[in-house]
Amino acid sequence: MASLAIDEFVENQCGVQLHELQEYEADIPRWCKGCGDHGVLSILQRLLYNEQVNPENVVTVSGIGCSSRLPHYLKTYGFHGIHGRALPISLGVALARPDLRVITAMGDGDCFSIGAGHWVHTLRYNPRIMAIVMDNEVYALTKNQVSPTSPAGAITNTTPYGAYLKGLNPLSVILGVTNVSFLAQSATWLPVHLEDTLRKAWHHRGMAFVRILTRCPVFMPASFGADGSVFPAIFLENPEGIPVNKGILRTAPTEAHDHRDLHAAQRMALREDGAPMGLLYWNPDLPSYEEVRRSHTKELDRAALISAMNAQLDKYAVQ
Amino acid sequence: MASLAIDEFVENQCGVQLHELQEYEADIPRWCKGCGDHGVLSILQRLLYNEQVNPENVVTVSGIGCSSRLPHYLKTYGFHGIHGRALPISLGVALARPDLRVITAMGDGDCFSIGAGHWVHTLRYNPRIMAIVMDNEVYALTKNQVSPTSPAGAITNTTPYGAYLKGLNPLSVILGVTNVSFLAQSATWLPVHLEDTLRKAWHHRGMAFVRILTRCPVFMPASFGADGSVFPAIFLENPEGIPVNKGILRTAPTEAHDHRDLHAAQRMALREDGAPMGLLYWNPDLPSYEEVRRSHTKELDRAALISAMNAQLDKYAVQ
Amino acid sequence: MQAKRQIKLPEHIIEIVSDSGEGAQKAAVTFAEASAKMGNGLWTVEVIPSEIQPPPHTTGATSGNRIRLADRPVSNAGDYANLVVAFNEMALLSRIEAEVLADDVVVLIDSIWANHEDAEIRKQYKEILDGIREKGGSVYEIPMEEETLQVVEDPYRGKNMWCVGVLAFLYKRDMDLLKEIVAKTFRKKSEEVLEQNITLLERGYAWGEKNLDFQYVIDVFATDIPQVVMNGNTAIALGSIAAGFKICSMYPITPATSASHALAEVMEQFGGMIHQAEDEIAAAGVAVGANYAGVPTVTITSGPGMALKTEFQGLAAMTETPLVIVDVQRGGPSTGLPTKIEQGDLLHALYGSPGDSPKIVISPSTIEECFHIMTTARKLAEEFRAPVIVLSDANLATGQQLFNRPVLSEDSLPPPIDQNPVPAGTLPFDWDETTGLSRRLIPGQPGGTSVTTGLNHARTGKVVYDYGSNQMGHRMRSRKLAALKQALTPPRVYGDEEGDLLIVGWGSTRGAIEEAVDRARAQGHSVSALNIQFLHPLQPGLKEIFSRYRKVMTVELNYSDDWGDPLIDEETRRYSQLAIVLRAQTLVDVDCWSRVPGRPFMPVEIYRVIIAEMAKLNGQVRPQTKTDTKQEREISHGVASYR
Amino acid sequence: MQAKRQIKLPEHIIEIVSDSGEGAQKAAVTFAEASAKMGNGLWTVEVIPSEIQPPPHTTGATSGNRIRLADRPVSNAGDYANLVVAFNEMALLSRIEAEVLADDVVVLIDSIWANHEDAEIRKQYKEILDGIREKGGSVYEIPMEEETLQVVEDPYRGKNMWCVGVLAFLYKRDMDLLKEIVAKTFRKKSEEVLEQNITLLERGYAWGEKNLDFQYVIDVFATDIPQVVMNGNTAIALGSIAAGFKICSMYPITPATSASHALAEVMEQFGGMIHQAEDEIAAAGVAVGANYAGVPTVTITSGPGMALKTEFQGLAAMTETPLVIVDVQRGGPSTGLPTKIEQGDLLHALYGSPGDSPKIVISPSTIEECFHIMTTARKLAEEFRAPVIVLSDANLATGQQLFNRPVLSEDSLPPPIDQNPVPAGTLPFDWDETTGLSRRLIPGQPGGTSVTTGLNHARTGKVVYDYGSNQMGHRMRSRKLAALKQALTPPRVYGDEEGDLLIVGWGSTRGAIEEAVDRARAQGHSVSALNIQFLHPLQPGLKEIFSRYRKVMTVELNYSDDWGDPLIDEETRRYSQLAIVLRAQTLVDVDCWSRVPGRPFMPVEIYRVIIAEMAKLNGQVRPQTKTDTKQEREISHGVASYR
Ligand SMILES: Cc1ncc(C[n+]2csc(CCOP(=O)(O)OP(=O)(O)O)c2C)c(N)n1
Ligand SMILES: Cc1ncc(C[n+]2csc(CCOP(=O)(O)OP(=O)(O)O)c2C)c(N)n1
Ligand code: SF4
Ligand code: SF4
Ligand SMILES: [Mg+2]
Ligand SMILES: [Mg+2]
Repeated sequence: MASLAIDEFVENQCGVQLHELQEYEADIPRWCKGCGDHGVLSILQRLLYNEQVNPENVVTVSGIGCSSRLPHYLKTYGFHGIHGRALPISLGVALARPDLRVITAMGDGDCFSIGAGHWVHTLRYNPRIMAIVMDNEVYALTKNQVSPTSPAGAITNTTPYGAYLKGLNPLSVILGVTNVSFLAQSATWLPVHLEDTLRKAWHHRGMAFVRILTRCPVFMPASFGADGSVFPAIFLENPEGIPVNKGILRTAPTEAHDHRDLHAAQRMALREDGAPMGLLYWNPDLPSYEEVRRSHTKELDRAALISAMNAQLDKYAVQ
Repeated sequence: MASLAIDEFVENQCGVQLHELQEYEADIPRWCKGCGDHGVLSILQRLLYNEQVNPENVVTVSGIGCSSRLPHYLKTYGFHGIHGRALPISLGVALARPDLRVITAMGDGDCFSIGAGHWVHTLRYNPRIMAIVMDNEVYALTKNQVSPTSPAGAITNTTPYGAYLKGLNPLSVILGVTNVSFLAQSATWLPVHLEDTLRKAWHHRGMAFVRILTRCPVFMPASFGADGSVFPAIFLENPEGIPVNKGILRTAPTEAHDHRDLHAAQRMALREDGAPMGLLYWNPDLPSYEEVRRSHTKELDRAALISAMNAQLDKYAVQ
Repeated sequence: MQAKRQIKLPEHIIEIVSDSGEGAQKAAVTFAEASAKMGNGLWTVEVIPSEIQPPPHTTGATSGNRIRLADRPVSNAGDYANLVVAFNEMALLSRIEAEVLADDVVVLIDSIWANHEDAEIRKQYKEILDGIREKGGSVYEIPMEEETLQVVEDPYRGKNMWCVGVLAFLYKRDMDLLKEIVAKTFRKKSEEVLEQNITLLERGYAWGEKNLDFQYVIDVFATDIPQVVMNGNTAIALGSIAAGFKICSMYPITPATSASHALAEVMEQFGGMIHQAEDEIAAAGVAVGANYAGVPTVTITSGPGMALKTEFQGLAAMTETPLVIVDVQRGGPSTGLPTKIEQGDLLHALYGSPGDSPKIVISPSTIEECFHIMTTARKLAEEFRAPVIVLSDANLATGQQLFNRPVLSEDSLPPPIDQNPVPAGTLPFDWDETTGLSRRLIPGQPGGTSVTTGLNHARTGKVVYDYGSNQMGHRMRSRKLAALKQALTPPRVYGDEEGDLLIVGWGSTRGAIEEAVDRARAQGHSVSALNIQFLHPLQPGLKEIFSRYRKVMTVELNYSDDWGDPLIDEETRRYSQLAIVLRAQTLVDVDCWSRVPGRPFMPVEIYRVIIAEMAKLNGQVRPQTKTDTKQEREISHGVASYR
Repeated sequence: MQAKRQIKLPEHIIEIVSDSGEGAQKAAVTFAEASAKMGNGLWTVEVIPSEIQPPPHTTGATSGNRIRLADRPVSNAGDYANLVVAFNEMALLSRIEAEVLADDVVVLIDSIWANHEDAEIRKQYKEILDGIREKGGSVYEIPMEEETLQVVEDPYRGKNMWCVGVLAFLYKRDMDLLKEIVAKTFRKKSEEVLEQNITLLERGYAWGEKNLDFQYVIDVFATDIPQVVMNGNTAIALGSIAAGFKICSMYPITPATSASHALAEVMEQFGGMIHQAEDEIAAAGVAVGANYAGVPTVTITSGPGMALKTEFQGLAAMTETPLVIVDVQRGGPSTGLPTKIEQGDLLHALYGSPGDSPKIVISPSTIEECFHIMTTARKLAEEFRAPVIVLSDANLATGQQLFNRPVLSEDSLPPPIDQNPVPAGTLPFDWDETTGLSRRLIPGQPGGTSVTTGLNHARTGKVVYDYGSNQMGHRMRSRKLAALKQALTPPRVYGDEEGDLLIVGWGSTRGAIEEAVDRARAQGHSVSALNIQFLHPLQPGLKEIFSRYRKVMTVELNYSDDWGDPLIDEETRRYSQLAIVLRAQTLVDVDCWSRVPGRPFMPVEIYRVIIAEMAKLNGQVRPQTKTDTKQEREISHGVASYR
């Protein structure tokens, strides 16, 4: 009947319901003017919109920090956890619900300092989460303390005479971890490059780790060059990688890079003449932790559960 | 006077008091027969004896595990801490008392799993401690659970159907950490090589990290080859490094290695055809954390402290 | 063959002890399983050496089991052992030193040591046995090693089964049943090993038949209800599966880990998994994430691990995320006595998290309850959106007990993950003003996107900073406990509803306390017992119950200062943990007697406390309520032997 | 110029509020410093916005300070503000909404908004000011921006000093002194900036002189004792140095971090250092290691950080390692209200660690005590070989107060590290049987090699597993608290030694409680106050003190259920934290009134509680003890505005 056909038509068309950009917007972001976190948020929103992801099927997990406020502003299911523990919480969500997608938003202190143990181990587990660190090289929310990534000499409230150590290079740590499967780097002042990077990460099979160089104009205005355009960067080029889009860094060099070669990636990570921008390492074949674990589990319905349970009890039965 | 001269003679000779080997022996070790930890202990005792170290000026810190029992058996000042936290405790000792020497004894679970965050960060601080991990690829004290370094497929009580992941390579993680200054690997079934390795570590200026492959015949008898002699190893050769002394592994290959080249070290760490034995990486020039920190501090006597304190109070004085 | 003297007993306590690695534990487990299957009441408890492989032939090396066998169900490991099978005299000595043997104990010991080449060993062997005999015990020197060597080359791998054979004769066990069990035990070993063990079993039996002139008769008791026998950690594991937990995220720690081992064996077959995390913080984090995502997840740990989960307990309370944590308590503080029992984590469970983090805290008192409590815990966590802490302990963990086979039904399983659409704008914390309860929104649920945060938040889930909302959030989280408490019933008094003395306990001490009370009551004392399962919120009606006794005191396996100790008086005394809680709640002058012996209480120890207290209540001079074990005497007299 | 009306006052509460970033805090600090130096009693407290840079011209953006100025020393921030300098009407509104302004408040506000181009702003400006006037307040619209623009281009960088000028006129401040302070404040800025600020100050003064017809006169008080003024975190920092701490190992967390900032500034000059660790666990671990090695080391944190230090607290207790932890409490549970005050960590401090981990817990009640308590803490930690927890809070942390300048002497410094030889075999835990005290051996000490472990150990330090030694170790660690308690004196009652009502508090609420008690006593009520500084062990004599009052109750900044709330009765009520401790200790029916407002109590709120309680005690019908702030009304009526 005609009416049925129409119903069917509507269902077919609207089943693929179009999500509007504003569907990804929650509260008005409360970051400072000029804070790099704004850029990360809006690009994430654009990414989810462009990918037409149902926000109800995304869980955004974070720790504590300015950057970790992101779940309040990105309209998905959000879990704003405790400092340093975003990755275990994310892993829990991923293990429990492979039907959902997980975004983990962290700051440099959150992930690399207090969260360092989880950072190393979650990389090794390789769950399917998109983990982003908004690295502003400072503890911002707590008002200006040194971070592992703060450069040597950085003046902060806990290093008023300058940071004592060379900043930690998170890229080289990550590439030292067995089972790492995806590492990319971008910056908030390269919006197109950042969106391309996050898209690549979004489609990765396991844990996609993206370090995002992010300005904190309030507490670390000096980081990444006062004017972004002089920031020393090296764009990584590979047909399978992230399109080289230098934006404001037009004078930065481009280098061919084989992101499937871990040695090459490790060498690139250690470069001191510029920050590598793009895909440092990618192993698209490594199964995610959920895949590995779920390949061993048997799904039972409720009745079958009860009888399997009874079979277990039989082992302990008397008589 | 003659008598005075004799006194002086005695003092001169006995001032450099000779420490006997048994001065480094405390309780009878309570490890299983055949446990690799015995070897580590006796070589440490030999090292301290050969170096004629005053045991009263050594603090041996450990976490929790079979291996962490070591301070009970090595006669120094011993601090048997809590699981995973041996490195922060050691750092505290090192920062407080640069006049003492610190040995940190850990297990693979202790250091690489629960202690992972401290592991990464203490490497970066680079305090002068000799950190050894007795890596038996298993949680032994708690009776046979999987460790990060357990090989894939390892049958343990928490992985009765086989470990799910490839074992973590601690060497590559360590070499990814900014400021790492010393990494070596040896094995308990290579006593001479192990002693040479520990001696090199002992004389290092900052944090000397030594991974010691250690057999747990009770829970992980399969690791490192049932008979040590077939264990695939690669001996690292360098005039400045650890003398190649293959012991039971006589057929193992030797390779020249430039332990001053981080890239080379990282490549070596990733080798899958054999475990690199010897000095992987060494930067003898990096100052220790205590050196760095103490170069900024001013020593005051008690009276000067009081007046400096008063000067501080002046800043807050009324009138 | 002459007829054997038949000694009829209501119960017997047997210990089988050897050097670690000689298999006494396996012997005991085999014997116990057969006894359970025959229908005896039973409680077994492990004797665990302190190290993995301590030096052999030392007291520290003693490993084995205690089996309490009875003609009725039993609830604890009992008092002094009546019969000991010792593989060597040092193992025997360790039990003498622990003061756990009856004066008239029957000792079966390997005769090989009598003629050992080492004169020192011969001497100490003789001395130890003489000591037993002097006190009134009897000793049977039996050729364990000699006989075993007839069957196997390595006596360390056979003595144990030969001894089971002897015991099978002594206690008239069903040999077919035993053989079945042995076959199951050695199913993964070679045919040869199995056959050897069966032979040893048979030869042991035959030896007993030939050489011993008596047999014990302990009736079995009839029940129509099918029974199971297992230890508490297995019960927690199977109970977790029955409760519908899908994930157990954990980090190894004694004595909790064996529960995870049991889960690791089977959980994948139930569509679940265990995840061994990098540490306890991560284990808790994974559990919070998975529970938030709608999948029931439990985390199992012990003292030091609890310490590390403190922050996540607070997050779960604040975000109202269901989170079940099992704490199999061990000896503290710090690393303490890792393999031994204590009830030292009650106050941590109640008050460990900074700020006001209301939690539900419950404690099983039997192995049967270990099974069922997991369903209770899951349901409470989900209904009240709160952390639930289950306080088990090392005694329940390793003790074995018979109990009614659980009848499984889908009721215990959680409903499927709620993915029903909700109207847009549905509030994630839509508190009922009276009860504080609210419906949880679960990721994936259409219409429910919202943020969950550990910061102070309004009903919308959004962060707010004002006075009113902070007070409101606190109020709602706290109110849930009031709502739960109103749904609870007062605990049932064991014994008379009123009287002179009420002994209050919690957790695994229940069996020993009730048995001690039974004995004292049999002697005419007016004493009752109370076990409290809901520790936070406390079950209601306690003050009223307490008011019916002249004196109320707790008996706990944790530390309190003793009356009469130097400097200790009403001002300075630090009470045991439940006593503190009860005093604050009821304002009744709840006294306490508590110890940290690293082993379960024997009923007789509690009995002595009761008698002393009754004497005091009746105005008799008997001020000390201490048991008079050797250790206690040493402590009071400052003897240096334990220095 | 006409003579100004001189208004003589015993005290005045001034608030200066602006958008975050406009410099109200700097204005207030400048004004307060001048006042302190002139000799007024003083308390300042920060008004902190919730975010780093909240949207301007909103109530959430309000930043500033409250200054309570008096003719005598003051101990708290007082009640309602008497005068507000508001840079815009939203900043004013935020204070109206917080219900912290007096009805007859005097408002000085920038007149620029009256004629703002945005009609909405003009309207709300008018409405807000009308509201003030209606209630009885007076408003002075003053040309802040207009005047400032005469000197600088960017009014956001100048209004504040102009306002200080106006206040200087109003409160008759010493302009030379102010100029000195301004010069010090801007010493790192350019000469031009400094000059502009001096000019603004002068112009503000001149404007006041020309346009205002009154001045406030608040007498200064004479004291021969030199005074200092600082906030509590600075006091903790300087106190730590005076106490001889050489290392502060910490991890940043609000509101504790500013103490570490203060230490970072100066500690290296004292031969010490701060070490920012990778997390709080490591910070505690470094402190344990350094203290073990003989160097006094403190770790400073707040709630979530305390949670993470739980395990190390237990290790310190078990190994008897001195360990001072400062907990600057903030709003909980979990991340809670990070910048706001609460007293929610008391029970965690007492009972947070699994097992029995006796700790010493003390709390400063004034900023002066923040300084001196660090020496007490270090000495206690070393003498009693125990963890010492110092519970400060966000109110003390950021509040400023005048106090007697500490007189420094070497007494407060620790003795040099003990490196004297000891006889071989000296025991590392040579407990005195009565007190539990023992001499610590310190690495490097000849003859002292020994092992320190978190496992149960004997006097030798060696691991032991038996009943006796475990009981003994527990006993000795606990006994130390009894020994300490016997050395303590009962707390001093504030007010009459007996009477109707005793208000018990701890920590920073002291000033407000005592002031409330003063007022009630002035009205003839028989009420006294008690502040407890030693919370574990509790100071002695409490039961006796309590017995002298008809009713005892605590007033605390933490959560308790309220009488009269749904489901809440004697059974279900959860008490505030100190009340729980006192009830268990004394068995007195200690009631409580507590709130989690995220700000200090105003004396008047406590006063109202007292009056209500007195009415109840006197049989008058006044059942509710709630203050009647808007938020409270909302909560009781379930109004949805904070949803
Ligand atoms: C357990 C714990 N420790 C410390 C804090 C305090 N804290 C909050 S955020 C933060 C660090 C912020 O730095 P980062 O992670 O780099 O985030 P950013 O603010 O720079 O985005 C700290 C130390 C906390 N909330 N919880
Ligand atoms: C906080 C905490 N978690 C867990 C444990 C239990 N535990 C003790 S040792 C250990 C791991 C032992 O493995 P490893 O470090 O490799 O040492 P090994 O025994 O193999 O030498 C664990 C999990 C503990 N004591 N404390
Ligand atoms: S303080 Fe820095 S990181 Fe935080 S919101 Fe402002 S600009 Fe961003
Ligand atoms: S269990 Fe393994 S690691 Fe532990 S003592 Fe025995 S052999 Fe060594
Ligand atoms: Mg940051
Ligand atoms: Mg190991």
